[in-house]
Formats: sequence, C-alpha cells, structure tokens
Amino acid sequence: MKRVRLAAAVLVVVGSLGYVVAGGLREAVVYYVTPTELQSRPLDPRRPVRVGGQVVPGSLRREGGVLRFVLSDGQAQVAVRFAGSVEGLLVEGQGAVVEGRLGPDGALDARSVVVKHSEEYTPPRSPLPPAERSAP
Amino acid sequence: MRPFAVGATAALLSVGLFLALWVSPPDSYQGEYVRILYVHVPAALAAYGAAAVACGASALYLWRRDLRWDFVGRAGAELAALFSGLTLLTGMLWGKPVWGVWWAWDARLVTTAVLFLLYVGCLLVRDLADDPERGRRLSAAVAVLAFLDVPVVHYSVVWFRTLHQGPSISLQGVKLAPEFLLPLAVNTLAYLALLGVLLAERARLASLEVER
Amino acid sequence: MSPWAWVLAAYGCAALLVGGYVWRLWCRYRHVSRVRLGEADG
Amino acid sequence: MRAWRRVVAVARKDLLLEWRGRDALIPAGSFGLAVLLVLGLVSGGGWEAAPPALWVSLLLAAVVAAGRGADREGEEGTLEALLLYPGSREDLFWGRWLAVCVLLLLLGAGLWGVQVLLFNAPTRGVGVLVLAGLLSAFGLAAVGTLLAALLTHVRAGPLLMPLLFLPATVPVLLAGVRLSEAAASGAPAGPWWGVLAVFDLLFLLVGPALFEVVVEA
Repeated sequence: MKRVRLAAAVLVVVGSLGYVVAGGLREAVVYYVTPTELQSRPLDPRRPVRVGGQVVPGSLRREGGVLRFVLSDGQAQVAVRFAGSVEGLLVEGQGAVVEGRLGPDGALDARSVVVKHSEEYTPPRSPLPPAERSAP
Repeated sequence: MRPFAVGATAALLSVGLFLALWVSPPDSYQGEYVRILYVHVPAALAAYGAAAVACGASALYLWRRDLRWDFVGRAGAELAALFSGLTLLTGMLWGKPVWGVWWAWDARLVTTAVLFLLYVGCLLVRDLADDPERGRRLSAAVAVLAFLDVPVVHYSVVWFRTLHQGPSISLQGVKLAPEFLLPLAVNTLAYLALLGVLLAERARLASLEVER
Repeated sequence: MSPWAWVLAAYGCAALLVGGYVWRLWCRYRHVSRVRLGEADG
Repeated sequence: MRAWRRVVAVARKDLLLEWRGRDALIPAGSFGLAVLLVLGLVSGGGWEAAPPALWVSLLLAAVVAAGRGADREGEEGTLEALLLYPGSREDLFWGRWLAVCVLLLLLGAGLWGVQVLLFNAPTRGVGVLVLAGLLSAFGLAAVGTLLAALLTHVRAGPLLMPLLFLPATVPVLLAGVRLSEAAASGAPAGPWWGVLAVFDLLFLLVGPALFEVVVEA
C-alpha cells in the first residue's frame, strides 16, 4: 500500500513538472516585462516596473551625465533615461533589464540598469572585446 | 584503484585549469570574464549530480535500511551543499562585473539558493537528531524532498523569464563556439570525476567511523 | 578591477571550498585511523 | 473505526488541546502581529505593501504554530502513544493536518483583519482571498505537519523549522501575494491559481508518504 502511494506521489510530481514544462506556469515567474507588454497593459504609475529588451544599436549615448538608450523586443520600443553609471557590460545589441518609473513623456526614468547577456559565446573577431571598451 | 582514480582526477583538473586559463580565447562580448564559465557550470552540474546521488541513495536506504546506502546518501547531501554553494559564489563573482549586480531576484538564482538551504537543512537534521538512526531516516526524507528542486533549478531559465540567460547547450543546439566547448567539456568531466572521488572517499570515511 | 581579478577570485573560491572539504576529510581520516591503531595497541 | 472517523478524532484531540492551552494560537498570532507591525513600519505602511506583509506574517506565524506542535509532541509524547493504536498512520497525518488547517485559517483571518486596519488596505475581492487562503492553508498545513513530525526528536527542532519550511513554501507565498494583489486591484490573477494548485497537490501527496517514513519507531 505504501509503495502504491509513493508511486502515485512520484507520478503526480512528474505530471506537475510536465504541466510546468508545457507552459502552464510560464507567465507566472517573470523577472521583467517586455516593451510590448509595457505598452499593452494598463500600468499603475505609482509602481516601478522592470522592463527588459535589447539595447537598440545606435541609440546608446551619454548627454551631460544622463545615459540614454532605447530598449526593444523586436516590436515595441521604450526609451530609457538613467542618471548614473552602469556597472555591468552595457553594449548595443545586447540585453538590459531596467527598473524605474514611466515618465509623463513615455520614457522610463531608470533607477537601476542591469545587463542581461545572451547564452551565446563566440571568440572575438575585433581585437578588443566590448568588456575592455565598456559602457560610454 | 584508488590512487589511479585520484591521480586521473587531479590530471583532469589540471588540464581543465590549463585549458580554461590559457587556451580558451576571451569571448567577443564578455572578454576574459567568460573563463568563470568553466568553474560555474561544472560546479552546477556537480551539484545536480550530488543531489541525484543523495536522492537515489536515500530512497534506497529508506527502502532497504542498508547502512551503506546511508553513507552514500550523506556524502551526496554534503557535496550537493558544497557544490551548490560554490555555484552561488562563482555566479555572484560573475554577475557583479557582467550584469552589474551581485544578486538578482530571478527564478534561477532563488531556486539555486533554495537548493543550497535545503541541503544545509538536511545535514543539520542528521547532526541534531536525538539518535543516529532517526537522523539517518529524517535526513534521507529531506534529501528525497530536496531533489524535487533540481529540475526546477535547471529549467527555470527555460520555463520562466529570468535575468539569467538560457542554456547554452540544449537539444535546440549548441550556442557555444568550439573554442569554448572543449574547455567546458574537459572541466565538466573533471568536476564530475572530482565529485565521484569525493563521494567514494566520504562514504568510506563514514563506514570507517561507524566500524570504530 | 581588471577582469582577471574576478576570474581568479572565482577560481580561488573553488579551490578554497573544495580544498577545505578535502582537508576536513583528511583530518577525519587521520583521526579515525589513529583511533583504530590505538585500539590495536591496547 | 473507519478512516475518516480516526482523522476527525485526531483533529478533535489536537484542537481540544489547543483550545485548553491555546499555546500555539496565541504565541503564533502575536508573533504574526509583531511581524505585521514591523513590516508595516519599515515599508511605510502604504496599501501596496499590505499583501506581502500579510503573507509573510502568516507564513512566519505558521512556522511558529507548526513548531509548537512539534514541541508538544516532544514534551508529552502524544504521537508515540497514538502510533500504538491500530490503523493506518496516514489517518494520523490527515488528522493533524486538519487541525493545523483550522489553526492557519484562524491565524489568516485574524491577520487579514489587522492588515486591513493597519494598512488602510482595500477590502475588495474577499472571495478571491478566501479561496487563496484556503488553498494555501492546505499546502502549508501539509508541509507544517510533515516537518513538525520530522523535527520532533531533533535538538533545536523549532530553530530548524524555518530553515526547511520557508524554502519549501516559497511558491505558496509568492502565489498568495500575487493573488492578493490581483484581488485588491481587480486585475486577472493569471496563472497563480495553477501555481497554488500544483504545489498543494505536491505537498498533499508527498506529505503523507514521507510522514509514514518519518514517524515510524
């Protein structure tokens, strides 16, 4: 009897893991929202949001101590302002997760910028990898 | 047999270290930081392996009540705590320069921390139980329970949207250039060999201590 | 800090943790074998 | 005796002991209250801090309540005595589980009321909250019952309780907080009901199976 129950427990464990694999909980644990989701969902302006996407190539620049760039998920875009220095390896074309509040002009006033890199690893073609060039 | 296994593991570890620190090129994006990959990923895989051994041996102990399974289960739980702790530490030392933060509250990081805590709890339960037999039984139960977290840790980056990047090597393909693949493979092998040697030695020590 | 400092810190961590574990195993081995020898003498 | 009657008898015994001594409900309730106060103080007490504060205080109160059950077993050996009676040990698990469920629901209701007063929190979506509370109480009680039995004969058991209880129940905490937030703002709850249901199912199946291993003499 005990064995049968244990077997049933194992079965349910496997089954529920299968449910998770099939995507049942995919939207549940989300570290950041995408720019598309940011624009499509009604937002509570009193709350900070965490938005993640690719830094659009050519958009990263620093003006008088304020870092500006545009995050994109391929469809929607959101402009980001950040007064501070980024400690990670922020470069164009790689990902970033930005936490802050939406300003009245639709741009995100960032409180923190965290770099999210891809799972791809390639040897350098240019003599200096971005790690040595680092953020502007 | 034993000197051979230890010698082979030491050789593998030194070759792995050489490949990781001298042979591997820097990454086109991360630069030299990519070398942390060769200790972080093998440590995580060794933690999974130790957790699996702990779970299997504990289940067998609960079923058969053979002390030898308990020795292996205890070794597995200790090494699972050790290697998951190492994974967390090297991950933090990697995250700070590359992501810009030591820690982030994302699913991969939190589930790994939970794994570490569960095995610490497993070891504490064994040491603090009134009598050794009860300690063995209870920690075996916790070890079985804790293993449930391993698939969640591994697939958290696939199932959930996390800051941590997805797997570089999966059924969908290898996103790792061959220059990085070889050191990673050798280091993974070396860590698994190290895990095997440490498991065997720890279990042997436990049996010696009981005999005494 | 230079990238190499971070890399070496990570490897140092690994060496310290695993080395510490091996050291502890070794000490307990010595203890056990000493006790066994002592029993054999007595 | 049929199984469900044994279950009810065990639950009745536990609740009667609790009613006479109130030595789990009062310490756990006042501890939960203290946590709620501290969290409110440090978070500034805005309404958006209410759901996390409520669930964290409930979870910590559950640790205390379940740990107290373990103490009682250790002091009076009630579990050993019960194990001598004929019948399945699973009934014991379910009986204690039922009693812990009742305690947790009482604690939850009390803490919720205090939270509404202290945080000026909206009382919308009570139906959602009640259902979320019930489901999470099922899961928390299963983990609590198992761990209380596990830690009965372990030195410093009440200290180890949070170390094992909190990591294991993180998903329930997370789901509870998100469901409360959804209830308060009227937003759809998304997949959080699924999370809660899956982990309940897991805990309710693994709990009794391991309980039998844990309590055997």
